[in-house]
Amino acid sequence: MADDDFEEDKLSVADRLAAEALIVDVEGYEGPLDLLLTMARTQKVDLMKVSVLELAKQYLTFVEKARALRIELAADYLVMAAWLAFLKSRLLLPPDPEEEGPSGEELAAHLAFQLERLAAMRDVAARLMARDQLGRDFFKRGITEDVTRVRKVTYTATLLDLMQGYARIRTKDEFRPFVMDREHIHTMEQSLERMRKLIGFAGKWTDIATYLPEGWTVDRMARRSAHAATFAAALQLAKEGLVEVRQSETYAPIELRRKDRPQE
Amino acid sequence: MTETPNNDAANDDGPIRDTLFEAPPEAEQERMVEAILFASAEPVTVADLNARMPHGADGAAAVQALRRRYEGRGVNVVRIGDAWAIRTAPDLGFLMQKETVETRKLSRAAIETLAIIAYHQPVTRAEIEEIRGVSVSRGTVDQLLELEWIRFGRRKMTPGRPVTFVVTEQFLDHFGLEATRDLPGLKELRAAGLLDNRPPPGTAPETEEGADDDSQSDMFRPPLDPEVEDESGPEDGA
Amino acid sequence: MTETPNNDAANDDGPIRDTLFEAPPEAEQERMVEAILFASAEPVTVADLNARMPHGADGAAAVQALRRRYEGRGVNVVRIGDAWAIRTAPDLGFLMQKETVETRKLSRAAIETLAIIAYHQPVTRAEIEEIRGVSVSRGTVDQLLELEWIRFGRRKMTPGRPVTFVVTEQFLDHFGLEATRDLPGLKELRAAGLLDNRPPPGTAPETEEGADDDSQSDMFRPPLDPEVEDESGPEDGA
Repeated sequence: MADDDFEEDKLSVADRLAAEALIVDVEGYEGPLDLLLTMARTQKVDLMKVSVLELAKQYLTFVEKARALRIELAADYLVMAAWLAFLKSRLLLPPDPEEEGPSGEELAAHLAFQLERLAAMRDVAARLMARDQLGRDFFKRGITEDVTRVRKVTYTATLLDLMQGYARIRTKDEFRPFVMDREHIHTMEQSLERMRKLIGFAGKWTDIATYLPEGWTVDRMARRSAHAATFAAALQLAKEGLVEVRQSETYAPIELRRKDRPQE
Repeated sequence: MTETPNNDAANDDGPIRDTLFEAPPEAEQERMVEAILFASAEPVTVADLNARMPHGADGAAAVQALRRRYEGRGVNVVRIGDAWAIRTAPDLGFLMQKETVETRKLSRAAIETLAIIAYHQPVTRAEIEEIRGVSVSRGTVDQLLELEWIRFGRRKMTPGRPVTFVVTEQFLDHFGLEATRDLPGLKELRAAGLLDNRPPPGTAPETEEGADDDSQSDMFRPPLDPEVEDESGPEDGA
Repeated sequence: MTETPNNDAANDDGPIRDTLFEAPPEAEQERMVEAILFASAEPVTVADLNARMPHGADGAAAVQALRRRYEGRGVNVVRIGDAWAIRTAPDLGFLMQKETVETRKLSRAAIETLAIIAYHQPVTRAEIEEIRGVSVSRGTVDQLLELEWIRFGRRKMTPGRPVTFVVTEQFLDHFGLEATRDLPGLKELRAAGLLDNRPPPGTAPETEEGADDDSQSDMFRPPLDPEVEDESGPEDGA
């Protein structure tokens, strides 16, 4: 950037003053592109027609000034300065056919595009923010009504469930011919009848098992139904206020006792 | 407040200035009340309306006009104490409910009952109990009836003429069957690995308890729930 | 009692008279949509309307009728993306000091970033930085995400598969936009080529020549679910 000194005198006084003003609030710029955009605006031309060469010079002057004033510039600004110095040399020197890469004009055109795009985004951002806004210019409903959720349950099953269910039952019965026998089933009515007669004698706690009907051990059906019927009957009697039922802990024997009348 | 596109109100640029010294036209006052009632989180009194509307506006008259305008609409202007609010029309309250359908698996008891009906139809309740080895709760049958997967068939010509159950068209539909005879038979179930190889009942009574725990729990379910209570054993048998 | 004589606003007050005495199904559907939209602070999609109205109702038609009915009123029916809401007329904002929500003032960086996302969406952080010429601070993006004005879009099919940002329905709602295509100045910007993704000369052409077609098509696509990120857009073909 040693070539700045011969450019400087080409800048107008106004430009120099502008550059100094820029330096003062360098903090206020959102990066080098923002700064360049501000500088480009001093050219007072359509951004598409901005002189990128002029801009590059202006920016480099700015960086020099900042350095002279011992203002520390962020790395971004210095990178941009280096790039602009390169661009400037490309623009000033006749193109070297040996050299690869884009021409100075292409680079300059891209920079102009970037500036114009940034300016455009600034503009639409302002227009966006100037729109009517919810909660400021227009409003939503103040009293809302919550939608109450009503839960409806539907049940479903698959054919496989059905087949498995049936298979499960048939597995149980598999080795038994399918007969309609109820011979060994004990009903609650039977148990109730038996127990109504027996319960009068149960002044002390007695295991419910003692009330099981005769023959309850003959087979599985009898065992189960006898247990169920006896238990259900015991509960029925308790409900009627004829017996008390207790169980000291889980799986402990269930015990029954005649319920004494209040005065006793 | 620059772009107010489709606002065909009388005055665009600064209703405040225009209306400060003279009351806005009645229609405009009605619009104002409409907006205020809409946006307020609470019912608004007429005094509040007047305080918020431009000087000279008659909130009471405007709210009455608005009330008439909303008569019969989906929302109404209603008086709550001495304040006003916009509320959903009473007859549309049902819209404020959202039905969420929850799908649950049918219980094992229901599936088994259904399976028995499908395979053995027409079948009586006693027969179902016979096959399952446990009594069938009324709830289970009701559920299947409600799902319209089973219905009552004709009565059996046996003593007591018990009703029978058969499966419905909906059942066939749901399970993608043309007829119940399309249900796989026992042999096919076995081939499909669906029939467990379990020891026959009675040979190993101890392990069997655990294996059949569902029927057991069914049997010993305390008669708390009403369904089981009136299910007074197999007295209704054939 | 149906006529509202003191209503000399621009709009006709005919519809009310029409619907009060006869209640054809459409009028009833309009009432329903009216009730639903009034009850909700947030926009309601047509799909939601249909789900909540009785079977066979046409929410889309009813909402259009309702929109016409509320033209010029104190509250309006507005479209936001795929959804509909009732909002107070913008010219009546001055009445609502009480309801005004103080929003945190957005920084210049946040405003610009928001605009870039809205006009260039879907856009990566690198692209935002390229446009602004500075790095985008995390706080800026976080603030916009927190406001729910932007969200993550699908990943770009370029090396590194960077995430993109798009604006949300809340953004549209906040700025009273029906869709991103209604953004102010969008057409002019596009015509001027300022929304093109023009890589700096000399850089390897990026794999996103289609980028601006893409952003265009995306603009018309409602910014709905974030999961669609691996749906192949035009840019992956390039």
